[in-house]
Amino acid sequence: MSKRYALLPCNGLDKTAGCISREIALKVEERSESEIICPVFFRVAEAKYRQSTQDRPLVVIDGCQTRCASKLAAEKNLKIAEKITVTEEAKKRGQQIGASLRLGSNELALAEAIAQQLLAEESKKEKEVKRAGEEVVAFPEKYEYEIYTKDKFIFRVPKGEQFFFNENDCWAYVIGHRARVGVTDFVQQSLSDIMFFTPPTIGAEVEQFGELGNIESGKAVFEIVSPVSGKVVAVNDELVSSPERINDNPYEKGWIAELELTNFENDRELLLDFKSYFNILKRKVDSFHV
Amino acid sequence: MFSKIKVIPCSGMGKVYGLLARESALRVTQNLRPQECETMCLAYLVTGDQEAREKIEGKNCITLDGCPAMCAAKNVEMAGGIVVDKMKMIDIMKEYKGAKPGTATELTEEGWQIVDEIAERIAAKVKKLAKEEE
Amino acid sequence: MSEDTFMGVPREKIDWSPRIDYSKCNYCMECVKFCPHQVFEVREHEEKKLIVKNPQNCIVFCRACSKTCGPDALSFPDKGEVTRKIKELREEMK
Amino acid sequence: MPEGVIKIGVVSCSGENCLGGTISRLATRKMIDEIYPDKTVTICLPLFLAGGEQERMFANAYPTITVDGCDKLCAKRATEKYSGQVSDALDVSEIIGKEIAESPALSTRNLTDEQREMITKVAQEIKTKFEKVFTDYVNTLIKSGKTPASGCGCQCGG
Repeated sequence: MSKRYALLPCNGLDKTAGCISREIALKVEERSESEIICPVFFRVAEAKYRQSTQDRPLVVIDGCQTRCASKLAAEKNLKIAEKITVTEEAKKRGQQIGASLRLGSNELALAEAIAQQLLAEESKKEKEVKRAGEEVVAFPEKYEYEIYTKDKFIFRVPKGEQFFFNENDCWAYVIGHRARVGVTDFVQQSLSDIMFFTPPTIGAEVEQFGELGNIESGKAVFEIVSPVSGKVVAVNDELVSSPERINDNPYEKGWIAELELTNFENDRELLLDFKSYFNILKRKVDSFHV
Repeated sequence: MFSKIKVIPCSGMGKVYGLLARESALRVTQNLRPQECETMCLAYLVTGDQEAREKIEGKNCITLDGCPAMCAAKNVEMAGGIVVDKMKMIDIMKEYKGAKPGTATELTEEGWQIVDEIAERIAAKVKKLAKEEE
Repeated sequence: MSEDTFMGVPREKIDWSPRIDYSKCNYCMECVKFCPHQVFEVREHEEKKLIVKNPQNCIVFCRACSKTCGPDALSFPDKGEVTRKIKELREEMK
Repeated sequence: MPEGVIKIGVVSCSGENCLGGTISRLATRKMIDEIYPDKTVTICLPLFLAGGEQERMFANAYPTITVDGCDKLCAKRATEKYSGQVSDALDVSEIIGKEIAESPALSTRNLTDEQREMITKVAQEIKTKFEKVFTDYVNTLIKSGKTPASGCGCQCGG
């Protein structure tokens, strides 16, 4: 089956990694029915790409951590299906990126490897999504909370034996082999109005304390630290266009992702129950100046 | 008879986004389009006074809200104003990623520049609405 | 205090803080402005104008500053390794 | 409320109608940013209607001082109508004069030195009211047998 992606490379012309992002997009485009979105033209003429971004899964290719392409996608409320950061891919593969803006053989090989990965990936991902759909686990829509307040700020912590927390203020609600994961009120209150949500990739394997995307406000970026290890099987897509749901309630409509657990018995050792986390939260709140 | 379009910002006491809303409103109503629009005090609408309601009932309004609480849009609707456009500063700020506009008390240079740009956008909307009403 | 221990382990025993790659750092100081925990320090008059002054202040598993780094000069230890280390330390303390 | 910390609410009008409002807002901010940052808390007035139960409880949770720019007294009236009794209220037009207060609202970009002085003066008036409300509140707490704030209230343990 031929792939049909909408490819959004950062096309960073002043950095080698940016030049690689463009090279990857070219390679994928040549060998599939994908379409490249020019980030520069996209800014001035959004309509040209509307069809393409609506019909096809969007692959965002960032050169470096500045993540210009991801930011552009978030700004335009586009749903990201897959995200690649060249510097991270290089690190994963143990490859160095040279300083010259003209790509050498190393850089071209890296681009080739990443392009091949993208070309091979879609079918695998489709399978994941299907599998995720088959095993629907119903998470509750409402939880009970214990409340701690400071000034006019209210910090809720959900009660119940199925809730687990880490010291990075993220929670997991576990049903069987599935967990729903999110951030706590402490994160949401300290960030204030959340403006951007970068989701984790569906199908990605995450270690305990690995990254599950990030959220960002005018104040700061927060990396979502997964309390559990597992495979990402669902993402709360609504948050891409309405990240304020995390501010409204980070446990109910503001959940982040769902994981199929791979080693929960092991993960548990380093997790906190409601009572222990509530104590930690109180301490954090008391020493926190808004 | 043509009545001026109301450009109503939220109270914006708590966050910089509110101050951006207020300053943008002042800029449009006092400098850019004073003939076609005017502002109105949201606090007065909140009191529920008959006189305040009369000023706004059935009038075209553009509301400027700082945060997702949408105080201006909600209160103007409750008072009977017609909200033709709800602008949300926090959404606009997504286009200025990483910008440091200042605090609820004071804007930075960058903040003022954003105010000017937002005010231009509002002015364009006011111009269009005023034309339609004529 | 929560600052002194992480997951029940003394914070100073956990090796988690940013590493600066000085061949890439352009001293834009975005990380300094960003981090609220005074992990970094600016040294105006020295060759290395930026150092990791208080590694203990860094929140374990937080890598947020590296996301503000345009030249990608900040890196962190491997999370898996650190997790294993924390587990070991917890064992020892039992 | 965490034990040991007493906060007083200071609520300003929106201040879009006149200069008095501009000054009311800025004096309130001065109180919150500079004069008593650890002992004050504020809320946007329209949240009494646009927000939820949490916001409407404001004047019950904190002894509240309202600050109004003109004699319409929107902040005072709206707070009492939707939230609760206010402990004290201030009308900026009584301090800077009705005529000046009712001149057009200003952008903070165009404030004159003279207007900045008015802000300082109004902030001082709020401060005076604040101190009285604060003391009265502490005394009521003592009378009702509750322990009021101990130490400096800055959570340093002092």
